[in-house]
Amino acid sequence: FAKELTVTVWAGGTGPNDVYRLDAIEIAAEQLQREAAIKGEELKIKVEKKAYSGWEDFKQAMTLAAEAKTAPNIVVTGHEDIGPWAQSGLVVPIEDYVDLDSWPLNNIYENLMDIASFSGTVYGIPQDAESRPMFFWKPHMKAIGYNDADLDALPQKVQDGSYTMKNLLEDAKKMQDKGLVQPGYGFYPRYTNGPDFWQFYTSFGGTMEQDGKLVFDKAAMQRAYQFFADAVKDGVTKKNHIGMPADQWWKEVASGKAGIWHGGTWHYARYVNQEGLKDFFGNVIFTLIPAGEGGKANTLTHPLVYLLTSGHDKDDTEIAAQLIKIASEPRINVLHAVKSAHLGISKSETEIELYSSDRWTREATERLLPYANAMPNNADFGTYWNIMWKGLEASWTGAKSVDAAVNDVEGELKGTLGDKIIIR
Amino acid sequence: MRILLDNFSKSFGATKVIENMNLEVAHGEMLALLGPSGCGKSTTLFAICGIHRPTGGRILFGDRDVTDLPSQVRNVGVVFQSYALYPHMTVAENIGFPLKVKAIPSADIRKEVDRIAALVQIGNLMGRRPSELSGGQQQRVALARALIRKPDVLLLDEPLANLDAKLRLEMRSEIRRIQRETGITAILVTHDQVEAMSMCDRIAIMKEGEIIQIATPAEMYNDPRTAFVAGFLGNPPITFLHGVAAKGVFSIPGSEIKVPLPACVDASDGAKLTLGVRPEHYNPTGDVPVTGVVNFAETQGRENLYDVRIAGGPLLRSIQPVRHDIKIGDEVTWAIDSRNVFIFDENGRRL
Amino acid sequence: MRILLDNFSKSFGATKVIENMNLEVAHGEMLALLGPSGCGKSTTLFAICGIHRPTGGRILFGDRDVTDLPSQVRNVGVVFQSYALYPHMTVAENIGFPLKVKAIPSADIRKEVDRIAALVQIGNLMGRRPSELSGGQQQRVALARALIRKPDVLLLDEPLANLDAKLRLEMRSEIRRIQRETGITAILVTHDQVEAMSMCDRIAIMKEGEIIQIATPAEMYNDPRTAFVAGFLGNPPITFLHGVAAKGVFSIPGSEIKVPLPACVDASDGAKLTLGVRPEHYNPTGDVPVTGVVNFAETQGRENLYDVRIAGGPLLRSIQPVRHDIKIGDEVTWAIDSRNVFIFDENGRRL
Amino acid sequence: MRSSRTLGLIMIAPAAIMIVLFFLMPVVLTAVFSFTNMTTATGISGGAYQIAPNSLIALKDEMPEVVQQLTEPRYAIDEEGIKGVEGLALEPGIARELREKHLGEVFSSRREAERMIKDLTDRPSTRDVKQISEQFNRSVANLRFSSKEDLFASLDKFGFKMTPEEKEGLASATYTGWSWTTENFSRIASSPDMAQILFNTLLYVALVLVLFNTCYAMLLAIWTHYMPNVQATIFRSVWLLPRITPVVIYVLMWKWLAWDTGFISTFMGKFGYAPKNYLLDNAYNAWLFVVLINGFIGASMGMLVFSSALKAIPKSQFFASEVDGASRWQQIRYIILPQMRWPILFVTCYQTLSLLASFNEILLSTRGGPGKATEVWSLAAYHTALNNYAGNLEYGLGAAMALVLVIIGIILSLAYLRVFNYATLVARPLIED
Amino acid sequence: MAEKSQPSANYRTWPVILALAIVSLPLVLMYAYLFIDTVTDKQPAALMPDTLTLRHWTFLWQTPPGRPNIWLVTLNTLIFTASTTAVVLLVSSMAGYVLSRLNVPARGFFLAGVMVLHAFPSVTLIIAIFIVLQMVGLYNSLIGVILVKAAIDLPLGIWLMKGFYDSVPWEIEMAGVVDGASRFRVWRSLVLPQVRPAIMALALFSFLSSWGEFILPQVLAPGGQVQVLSVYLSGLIADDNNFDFGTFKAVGVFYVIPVLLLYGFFHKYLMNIYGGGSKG
Ligand SMILES: Nc1ncnc2c1ncn2[C@@H]1O[C@H](COP(=O)(O)OP(=O)(O)OP(=O)(O)O)[C@@H](O)[C@H]1O
Ligand SMILES: Nc1ncnc2c1ncn2[C@@H]1O[C@H](COP(=O)(O)OP(=O)(O)OP(=O)(O)O)[C@@H](O)[C@H]1O
Ligand SMILES: [Mg+2]
Ligand SMILES: [Mg+2]
Repeated sequence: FAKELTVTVWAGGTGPNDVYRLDAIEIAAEQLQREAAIKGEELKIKVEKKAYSGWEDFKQAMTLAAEAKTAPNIVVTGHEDIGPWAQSGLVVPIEDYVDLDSWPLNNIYENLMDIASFSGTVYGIPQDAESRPMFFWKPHMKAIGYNDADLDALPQKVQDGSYTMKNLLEDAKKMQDKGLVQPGYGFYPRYTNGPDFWQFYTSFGGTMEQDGKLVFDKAAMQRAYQFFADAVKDGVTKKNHIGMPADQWWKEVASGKAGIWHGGTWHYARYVNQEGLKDFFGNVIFTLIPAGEGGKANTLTHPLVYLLTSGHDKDDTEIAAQLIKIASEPRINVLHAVKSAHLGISKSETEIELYSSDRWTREATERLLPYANAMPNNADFGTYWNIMWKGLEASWTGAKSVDAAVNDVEGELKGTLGDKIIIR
Repeated sequence: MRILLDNFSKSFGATKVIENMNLEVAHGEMLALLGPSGCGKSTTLFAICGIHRPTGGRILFGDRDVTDLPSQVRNVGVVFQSYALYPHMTVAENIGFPLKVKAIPSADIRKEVDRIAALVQIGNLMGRRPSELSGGQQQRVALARALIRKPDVLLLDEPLANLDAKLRLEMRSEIRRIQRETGITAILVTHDQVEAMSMCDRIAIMKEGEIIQIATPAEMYNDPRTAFVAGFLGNPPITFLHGVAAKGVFSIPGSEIKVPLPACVDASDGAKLTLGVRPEHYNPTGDVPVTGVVNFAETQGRENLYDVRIAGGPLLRSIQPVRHDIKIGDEVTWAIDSRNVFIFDENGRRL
Repeated sequence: MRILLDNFSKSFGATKVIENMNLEVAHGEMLALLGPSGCGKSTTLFAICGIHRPTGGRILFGDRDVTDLPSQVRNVGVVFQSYALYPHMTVAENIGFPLKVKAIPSADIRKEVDRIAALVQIGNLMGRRPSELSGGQQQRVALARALIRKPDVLLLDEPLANLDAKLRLEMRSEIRRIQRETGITAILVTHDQVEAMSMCDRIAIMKEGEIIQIATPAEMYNDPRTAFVAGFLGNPPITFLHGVAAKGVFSIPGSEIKVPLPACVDASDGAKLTLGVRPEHYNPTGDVPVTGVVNFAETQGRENLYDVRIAGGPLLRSIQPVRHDIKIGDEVTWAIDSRNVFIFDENGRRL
Repeated sequence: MRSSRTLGLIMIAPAAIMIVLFFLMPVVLTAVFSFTNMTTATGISGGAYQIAPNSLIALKDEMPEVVQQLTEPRYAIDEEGIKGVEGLALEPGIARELREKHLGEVFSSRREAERMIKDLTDRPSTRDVKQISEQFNRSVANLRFSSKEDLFASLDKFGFKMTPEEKEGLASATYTGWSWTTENFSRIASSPDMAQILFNTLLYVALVLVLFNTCYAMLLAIWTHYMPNVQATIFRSVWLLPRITPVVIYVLMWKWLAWDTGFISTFMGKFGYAPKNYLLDNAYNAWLFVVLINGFIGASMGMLVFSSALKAIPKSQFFASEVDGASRWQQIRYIILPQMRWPILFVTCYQTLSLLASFNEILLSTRGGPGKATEVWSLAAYHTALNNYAGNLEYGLGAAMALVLVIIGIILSLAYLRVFNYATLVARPLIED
Repeated sequence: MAEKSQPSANYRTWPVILALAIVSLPLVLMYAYLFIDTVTDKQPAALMPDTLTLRHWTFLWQTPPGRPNIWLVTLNTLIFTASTTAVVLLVSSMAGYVLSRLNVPARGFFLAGVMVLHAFPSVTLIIAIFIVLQMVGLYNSLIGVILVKAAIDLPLGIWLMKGFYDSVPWEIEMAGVVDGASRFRVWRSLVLPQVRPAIMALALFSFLSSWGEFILPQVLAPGGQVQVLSVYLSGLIADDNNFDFGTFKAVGVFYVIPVLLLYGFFHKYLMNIYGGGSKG
């Protein structure tokens, strides 16, 4: 018995800090070959890796390749893709190939496993976890009157709902008025489309899905849009913020040019490694996304998942599944978690010293993960998302009034999704 | 190889260019096709060489019907009006091309090209491109290319139109010599009557797709069948006087000109006639004196040309050896040579 | 308006085309510029009308130095060799263009255009585009356009090269008449000596950027200064015999030809000479009989042309009224008219 | 039949094949797609029938029990299943133990059934566990059937009593593939965004075409025409640079010029202006740059065509007009421009169509932003069908949008063919062989 | 085409040169800095560079992790471009000839069709093109992209070639036929050499357009093995983790140099783009 095969792995949104997404599969292949050798089988696995730095191109390539039956064996993508891809049969359930009761899969956080499922079937294995905090530049906060104790208490205040979005805008304005930051730099949000913006919808009381059906909460969305429109109106956020060059954004938030911003747990790695913010904890404080009117503090986790694609030989897919399983072992997964400042996927992982000795991963896990939401795995969520973003962009840039934007979104949702979405 | 056009017709779409033309060119003969622009000369040649299909009738080479054969197999040499040399090939390649497409070994081609190039005296130009040749040299390359495949039929479409006087004269004799030596049947299309007359055995004069007259050059000049032919041949051109017949005499009302009609001409009194007088037949030595005023004079080197306006308006042209005694405005009395005038009826038919 | 070229030179980059040319054309005169292709005729015209700047010397119109004035203000009418009609304009617009750019009211333009068009007899074509005209008509449009601005100077660059014999004759007299009537100073460039001789007051013959001789047409024909001039004028061309002088007699070694040299010719014994004999001076009526074999004969309508190869190789050409008694291969004894031969020295200078 | 005809057919065949493959078939397919609701979730190649809880939500009210049964996994250890296990040629002990200890047990999820199997004495491998559990599956939950017939057959096999109508209802509810619809067009017709995008497209095409592709290109051609050779070559080359530079770099250079950290910002910074993203500062700026970026490329094509057409005007006409007294402006007005009719028409036609279909430069520079200010039709089609952040590729809608462009293009080019006086373009062959 | 127009010396040219120089300034600036920035470092808010460096060029000898080797990509690009050009030349020079000269059925229809084809925004038909490619098994292969790119360039190519063939004198072909050559032979040995300028112009056009092509390879051949420079560069730019304008520009310069060289050698042919044109 001898088998030789090439396993292809593609990952979206993957930069130099995230190489272990792909490398983990390579490590797993090494391990699996050894296991096979012991069983007296000759197994040779070649792993071909491809990292896409962005998402659009990755999803385009993956979708078309899968349609052409030339998809990679394994893809690493956002969990929200499970819905549509499962429905169109581009991916196959991983539960058909692995024993979910065995270690390490049985050690993965239950809610993460849920996020990797669609319609009751487990399609993928979580590759990482993260969450998306609000960041505050400590020196500026101090300059507008917070003392150290206040700052230490801030995460709790946010969690309690006593520090809200409204306070946030006020603080941003104060920083600007005091000349600590330039106009438009008080609140410095993400500069492109991203899952982050659903957090604001949630903050203002929105719900994304209920009983398997998408939900559009008009009032909550209106408030969320209004928040950004107000930020622009107050001058604490730039009207033309969306689409700015990435490098500039990173440089600015890591150097105190911006007062308050939101990002992801993995930003830590870039701030510290590439952008040279050596004393992170001395300069930055992070919290949940504060509550807005009608909602509560929250954060969003957007785990990436390993998925198996269809169109391959069953045996090959099984080996690919094995590789995913091995790659999910805490010792291997922790490499990614710590290097890229993501969060672990299993309880045991937090006990590995590499992880537990890292202040960032530890604090972030404690402070954020319990309150993390996720986007629903729903085949139509992408449509909803695109429409929601379009409305946000329009009201942000002033192309439409907030009310008009919300109404247009409602109209388009009705037109596109019909009764697949509950509008209220 | 005899060429026979048998009831040949050609139209382009709705435009009828040639209708039921019959023409026979004898083996080894050189025929000139002469006629005004647009009369269908080139069309006839194109049909003979197979580029155009006749819309009616047959074309025979010898006894073989070639009407439906493609050009490639007709073995015709053509010198196009514009030479149509291949600009990207050297002279040698141009000349050798008809042999090359027959897949003849290149050594043989080279020998044959050298032979034919010597014949047209361009042996020293073999490596040049057409653009590096003077007009006369290009002309000879085209000729060599037409001759190298030993064509049965040689078609020349206004081959000398672009040359200056001296070169033209040289080429004229060159072509005639080669055609004679090789015994090819040839058709020459031209709009220059001197060329036609000097080079060809016979001349065919065309008008609007019809052949008006076929004859030897001298016959054509001296015995034109219609006023059109008479007017077409001759340089300077013939002058026409319009008048009436009266008792065997041609006269122009309002002028004193009276030219006796030759006996052979049978014209009823009062019939409208046209008298054609060639410039060389109106001069001091003629027999019917006519007085007029010189209204134009021009030196042409060895000869002078005069336009004489006679009383009553008509104009006579005279060409004479150079003389210096006549100026514009002088009144002259020269005479028409009445034996050499042509008489045409109202419709231009010669009487 | 007198035209004066004073030490005029023109080079294109490194190519010297004209060097130190001096030329004066008198007011109201029509001068022909004649010369082989590439000798610099067009270049001279282009400098006169201001399209090219001279690289040296001056150009004067009357007494005004125009050397550095742009074309637009020189008031020159030019008929370009290629007509240079504006293809997108009608005949009327073409003719009216020089007035239009002067912002003359369009009613006036129309009147003037009609007048000049009638003059060149194209009044019925005013609405056509150049592409819908025959060559002769285009030619006349170009002429009308050159004339309409009442130019001081008229420059004609090979204006008749593309016309057929009949049209050519008509246009020749037309141009001359207009030039005479309006008293314009004109320069005619041509490669056709009949045209030059018949139209112009004087002829200038050029060779490689230099003027070789300026004279009236008759003078030029009868008294050429060099062999080049003699060879250039005359159709059919003059024939040259190469021989030596011996005791006042021209003889060709190896042949029996002996032509007495005119008294005025001073040639030492043994000097190499060239004898020029025009075809009309070798015929049955001359005084120095020469026997030879006819090796080429051609009918040109009213005249026949013969090439006679004389013993020892040289060739004499003869043109005579039509006769039917001579065939190729016949031996003939015709005579050279020794009073009308030209004698040239080794360098082609006339003696 | 005749030689040139056969030869013609052979010689045109490659072009014809490529055109059929890569133009005609795609157009036909696009037309077909535009009448479907195809998206990533439905797939392109056709769907399957999958009994998943999600897909049955809609049917819940109609036939509650059936849905209940259908979506409830049922793993029953029965004789039939054990026979199946015996047929798998595994350790014989497995089937024996199953029969002895577990016959008659029913599990409500696969995972539970598999846990039981894993506890057998002859512990099977994961792979075998999966095989064994399959033998006992007595429900259709979460199964995928490639055809309706398969679906119905399984329903029958598992003993579901359903009327044909119910079956059909079930089939259409569980179908995962695309279906026919005209909704794409009504969406295009009714969406205010689409109207905006259409307006953007027209504005974009008109601005670039008029300002650069024709007017400025003509200006360039004429200017360089009147220059000495060396200078003319230099300027022509400079203006050709945008075209010969690969678009990715070309746009990168504009970004370098216009970004916050770019040249303009730095330069203006010297005069005390705060750096900003000039490219995306506001819609007007974005438009300015989009027009400039495309215009600078577009100008070169016009320049080439006009310059070579200008070169083809015989020199003598310039001479003649100068002699006739025309000033330079009069020369341009009366001699050059009237004779440029055909080139201008050609460039206009060719470039309108090119511009309608082009979006590379916009995609790489503004991505249609800020907001959707510079989104043009073809870019929107691309975003819709192929390239968006959420990965939700709406092939059907995208195809409908592409089809709209195709139709506009066809109408325009037919109009242009009329203007070109099409008949004069196909001359009869002069060799009649 | 005896004389081609060339302005006479009758007008002053410097005002025009000055005006054009001013308008051209942004372009000159952009390209100048494109080169300067690749070999220098400068302070963030400075216009003038202060140090020379080669560090932006390290991509030539160091393959960054997760990216294909630049030389491999360059080779791919070369193959892609050269093949596309070859296909375009071959196919459109044949089809153009047929449309201009040969007597085939539905010739006019085909010609009109080609014009209309240009109206098809092929990039937006890309999904369908993808299906077709998948059907013929050429998805994610260089050959597939080559064929599609060539097909897209065909309408222009055919029109251009047709225009040029139209201007070849019929006499040359007639002479060839009379000399006994077949029509194919006539095309190959007599007509093709006459349209060499057109072929050069088309080749250059096609080469330039393929060299810069971005969307097609990006969508139709996303695999790492067939990546081309445009995709490589845009991937580099999109990667916000390694943002370095200097390196982008260096890759850009590396990318643009071949076309500049090519242009330098052949630019005079581009001026022939309107050789025969569609009509006077
Ligand atoms: N392809 C064509 N389609 C329609 N009419 C044509 C075509 N070719 C020639 N003709 C017409 O046929 C007539 C004869 O043309 P042809 O070329 O034979 O004239 P030609 O006697 O050679 O004249 P020229 O002396 O000007 O060369 C002309 O009136 C011409 O307009
Ligand atoms: N722009 C130029 N650059 C270089 N040489 C030139 C240029 N124009 C003309 N020449 C050369 O100058 C010489 C004279 O040219 P020109 O056109 O004046 O001749 P031409 O006497 O008019 O001849 P033709 O009778 O052929 O018209 C020729 O040898 C020609 O090659
Ligand atoms: Mg003809
Ligand atoms: Mg000249």
